[in-house]
Amino acid sequence: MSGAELVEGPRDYEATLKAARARAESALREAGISFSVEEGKGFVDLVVDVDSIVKAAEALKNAGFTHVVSVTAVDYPKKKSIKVAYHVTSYLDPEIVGGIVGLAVYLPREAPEMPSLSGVWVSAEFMEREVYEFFGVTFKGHPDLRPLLLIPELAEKRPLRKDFVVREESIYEGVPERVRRG
Amino acid sequence: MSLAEVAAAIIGWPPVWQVLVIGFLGSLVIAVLAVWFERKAAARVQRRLGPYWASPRLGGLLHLIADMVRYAFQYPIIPRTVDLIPFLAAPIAGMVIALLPLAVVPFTSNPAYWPLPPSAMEYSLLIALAIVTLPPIFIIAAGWASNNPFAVIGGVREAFIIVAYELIAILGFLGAAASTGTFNLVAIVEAQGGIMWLAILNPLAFLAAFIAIVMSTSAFPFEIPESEPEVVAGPFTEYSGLLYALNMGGAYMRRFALSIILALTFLGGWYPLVPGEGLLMGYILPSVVVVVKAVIVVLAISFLRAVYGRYRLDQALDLAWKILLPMALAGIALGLFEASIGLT
Amino acid sequence: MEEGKVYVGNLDVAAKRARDILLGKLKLEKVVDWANAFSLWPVHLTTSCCSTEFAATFGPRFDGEQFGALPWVGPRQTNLIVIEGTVTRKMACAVRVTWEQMPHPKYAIAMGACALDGGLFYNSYNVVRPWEVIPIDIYIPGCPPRPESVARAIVELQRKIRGRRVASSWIREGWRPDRDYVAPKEDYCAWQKTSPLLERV
Amino acid sequence: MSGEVRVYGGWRDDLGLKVIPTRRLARDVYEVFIGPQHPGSGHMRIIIRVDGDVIVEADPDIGYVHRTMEKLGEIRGWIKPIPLFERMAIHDACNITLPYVRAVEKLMGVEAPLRAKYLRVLLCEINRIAAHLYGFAIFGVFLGHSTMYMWAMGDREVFIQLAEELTGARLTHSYPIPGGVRRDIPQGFPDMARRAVKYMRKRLEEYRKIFLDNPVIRSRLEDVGVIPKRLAAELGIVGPNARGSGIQYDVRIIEPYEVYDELDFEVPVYTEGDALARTYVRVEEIRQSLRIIEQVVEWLEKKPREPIVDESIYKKYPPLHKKILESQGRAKLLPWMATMKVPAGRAIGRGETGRGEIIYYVESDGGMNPYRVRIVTPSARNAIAFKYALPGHRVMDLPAIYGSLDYFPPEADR
Amino acid sequence: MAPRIGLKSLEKRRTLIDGVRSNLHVLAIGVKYFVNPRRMTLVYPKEYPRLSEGYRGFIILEKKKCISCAACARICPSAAMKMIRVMEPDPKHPEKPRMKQYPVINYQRCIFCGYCVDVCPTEALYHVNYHDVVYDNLAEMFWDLDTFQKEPEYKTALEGRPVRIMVHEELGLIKVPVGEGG
Repeated sequence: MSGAELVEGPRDYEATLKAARARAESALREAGISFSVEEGKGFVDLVVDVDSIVKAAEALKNAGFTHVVSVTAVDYPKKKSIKVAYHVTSYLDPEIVGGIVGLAVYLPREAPEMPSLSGVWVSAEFMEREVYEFFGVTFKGHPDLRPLLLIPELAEKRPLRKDFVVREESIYEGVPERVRRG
Repeated sequence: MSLAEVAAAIIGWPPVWQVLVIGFLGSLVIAVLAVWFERKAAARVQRRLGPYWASPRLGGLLHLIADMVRYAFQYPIIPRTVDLIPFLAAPIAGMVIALLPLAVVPFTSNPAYWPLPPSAMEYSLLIALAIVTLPPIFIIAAGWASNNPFAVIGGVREAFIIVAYELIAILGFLGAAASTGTFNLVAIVEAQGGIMWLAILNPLAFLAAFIAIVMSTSAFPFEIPESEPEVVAGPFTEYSGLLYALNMGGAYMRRFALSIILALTFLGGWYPLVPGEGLLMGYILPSVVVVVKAVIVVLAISFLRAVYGRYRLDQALDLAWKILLPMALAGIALGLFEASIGLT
Repeated sequence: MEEGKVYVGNLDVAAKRARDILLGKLKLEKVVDWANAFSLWPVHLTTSCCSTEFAATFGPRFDGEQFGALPWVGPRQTNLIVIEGTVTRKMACAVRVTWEQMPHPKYAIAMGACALDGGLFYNSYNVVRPWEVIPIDIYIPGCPPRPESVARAIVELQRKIRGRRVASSWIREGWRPDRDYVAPKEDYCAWQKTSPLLERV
Repeated sequence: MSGEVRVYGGWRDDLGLKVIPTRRLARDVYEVFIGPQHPGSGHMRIIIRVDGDVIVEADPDIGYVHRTMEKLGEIRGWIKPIPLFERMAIHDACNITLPYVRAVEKLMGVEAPLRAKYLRVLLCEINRIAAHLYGFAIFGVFLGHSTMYMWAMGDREVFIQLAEELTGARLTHSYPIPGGVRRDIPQGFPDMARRAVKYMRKRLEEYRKIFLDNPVIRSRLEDVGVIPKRLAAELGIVGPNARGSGIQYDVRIIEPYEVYDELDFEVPVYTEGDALARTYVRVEEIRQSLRIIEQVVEWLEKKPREPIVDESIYKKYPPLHKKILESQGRAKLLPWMATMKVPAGRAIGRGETGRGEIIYYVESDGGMNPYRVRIVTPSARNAIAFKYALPGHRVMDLPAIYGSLDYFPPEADR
Repeated sequence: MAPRIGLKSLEKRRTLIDGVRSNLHVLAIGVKYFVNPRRMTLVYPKEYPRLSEGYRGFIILEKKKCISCAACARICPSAAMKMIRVMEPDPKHPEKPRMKQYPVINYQRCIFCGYCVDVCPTEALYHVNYHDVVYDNLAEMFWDLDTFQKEPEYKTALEGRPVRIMVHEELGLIKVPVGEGG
């Protein structure tokens, strides 16, 4: 991984993303992991099985994806699942630098559990703690799984799940009597 | 002898006069002035106004009085976890002892107004330096008695700093003794005789002594024991109200006392004024000259706040041992050399 | 004896007597109020992002120090809290503890919409209203308020202290006559006592 | 204190992390809670364990300013989250909101007109300078250098003044909207901007003399908090912190957004990785931002005025709105924007804020609200650096490292 | 004309002479400003800044222009703008009062984003260009309909004189006094 002559001028992100996607797909194929692809604008998600995610992560790491930019979890109550996507990219490989590839799994909504990837990517540590407190996903093997941002009582309510409802006030609500009289 | 005469005699006795009037009252005024100058000078360098609205004509000087009154009337909180006696005693003792050096320094060459008998005057520099090293003990005690992590760390830092600056201060002042060949402060002042200030003749020793004063009163860039970003207010974190004001004032009083010694040893003492006979010419005016010189030193130290940051503890120690100590030693050597060729 | 304090001898009685003499006989009330008004030292408590404008208030262009306000480090030496924006559930404990650590007479300014009624975060699950945590003297609208607004708040607070004799009557009575003491409805620090955050592996 | 303390110091030797070797201790370790009400902590708490004067373990305890941005973003429609997300870092407002707007634009399929793009870049760079100056100010006070604090705060006002003239608010501009911006430059703005640029260039020289070359400050920063390149890449730290460690990464180059690929500027990269290098990156970035402002202002002055919102919005404007846009340069909003729907899809929008790369993951199910907005702010990604950069340093290095990382808790906690 | 990466490195560790010189630089620049402070302070409230016309200060309603569309309340991000219904005489049928709704504003929440002003189809809302008004009780910050039509009392203007802030090449920001009514 030579660094010095890395980036010169402005780059074409579409090309970078294409290269990153090709790199990630071939790495997963070489490791013998089956995956499906979900497209997005500006990134791509590779969905794998929860059993093979550690192997897949190691394959991606060896392919040059150095760090996690986001552990993105999305709650789908209709599908009864929570999607956890590790969006990874590289700082050091000139070909794929900045290209965002997601390594995603779907977990059941009841008692979601998956192995922690912070052993593979150190940068995932705090983000996994975040997903743990907001969605209740338990990461097995995480070195320090505690709530990061919330106080424990709130973390127990899993605030970012869709069944934790925060309501907006309507445009007539909350006017004190003095003002309402006009 | 009537009671009034006895009282006048006691007050008029130079050690009492010097500690109580020049020392306590004078340094109280000077502490207020120095804090005000520190804030105003920093404000000037920082392109702003500084304290203003309490007394626009006086440049906000009354804000300092307001601060003192507010401290005096604020409810003093004494946490249950502190060690009570040292917690209360440390700031008071620290302040009193900070002023004690003034009981032994002469403000005039007229023997009638010396605080010590002429035989003891021979060692006045040594005695003053010996007392000067005491007050930091009480800062450490204050920190330790507070029983607060930040206070303890602050106290330990103070302890480290003492080790560094004490030697340099003493060696720096000894540079003056080496130049003049005496420990008698009067003789040292007389040897400078007007224009030949030791600060010019022996700049190495002067610089070492000056920086040691800066270090010992934890002024910038050596404000390490009270370094806010890590240890809040350092040893004084738990102090509130009047006790905190005493602590703050104590540092300025120590700076003032040390500056007087510096003014005597390096800045020509009461010269250009030649003390004559009588109370006014023989004592009061010379001491005013010395105090003015000391105030200038205090203000110069205050000014450093505006331009410097803080050294790290180990860097300050590094500087002290690796640069200032050799410099102070070189100052002594220079002094001996100057004395040998008869320059002083 | 009040929790958390230790008195030497009957310091309490002595203090009361001194108070009576100084404020009662010598009529130092005006001086005390004046001193409090021109020596409002805000404690360093950055609850949220209004701290950027608070910092600008004490920057050279608006220079809060011209009113005698000097941002200071520890709560023990200060007498003003400026709630700089949102107070979250996690921070509420720190706000309350800081307030209690300050010696009275002490004052509070709530800065910004978040500190008044939550502002943008009015329906957030993690936000508390600061006036439920500590008693507030002056409210500044805005998100964030301009530095002039903070300066205006300091000026108004000075007038309030001098006009209504807040400081001297507080010192004489031992509590604040013109305002009810706000005791928080819930214990904002409860989570710390049971928190796994403090349990180390 | 009992039990064995985990020592973070040495266990990442493979990443090239150089630390003072620490003993494994059962006792004699002092636990200090720094924050949240602490002059050196800002709005967070760092729990450090100290062996003598050396930090053996640091545990950043963040979340004191967690204001549930991600949840509120899910219930407020598409345009209201712009002021909401702005509150993460109000002194860097345009940089923070622009990537969200761009993600929404990607989903909606609209694009801002060229003039609006230049205006966005203009405000972004003004904000970047203001954010860096704010960082300097805080850094100065951390190192006990109050003059640096005051100077940087004062000079920041110059750029806040510019932003205020442009947008009508000191900090919270809420400037970009999907498909354009809200205001055009007022009369006389280009000259004002040029004067500010000239002024700032001179001031940077004085900063160098009093702060960067100040022997006290220099000795506090040199070889302190070294994050080697390899470690920086592993931790995924961003912005000037990464570029101070030799990572050649800037979103403005990796994924040039708006008009950054047409402007002439340099992205400074230092290889030392210590606190001083990170500081120098910021100084250089201020210089480059000044260059960008000059170029953008020249372009805006030369080119004739055109609508600053997308065609699809502009053609729905009633005559009154068009008149206001022409006479006052103020782009009105349309009532349907409060309740607009955005086609289903997922997009990532990102941009380079003053502190580094910010990423918005926006998912729409075709409704009136975003289905999910995931925000990864630069400070949130830099938070982990505390854990690795602090151990092995002295307690007095804590503010130096904290300040050099330019960490802003409200941004990290969202 | 393109952005590019510029690799740089720091100057080397200084010698003793450099140390002395930079110390002198520091002191010199300190003394320079001490002698000639070049203050930028606004002596508030003796002087107060006259903000530009476009400044987004307090929001005021011109009731005549209001068409009761509620767009302002709907777009308000912090739900500070509320609608109230009032009975008022109908100009067409003076005998029959009609029900009409008007916005009121809650300055406990208002964030001064100006969305309401920008969304108003008839320009019935406008900003005043000042902001430094404070309150000592919460209730009066919820403006009723009458207060909403009056500009708030601007105490500062009674106490001081306005200055205009200009950007200056040498001094950064300068204050230029504004003439009466200017």
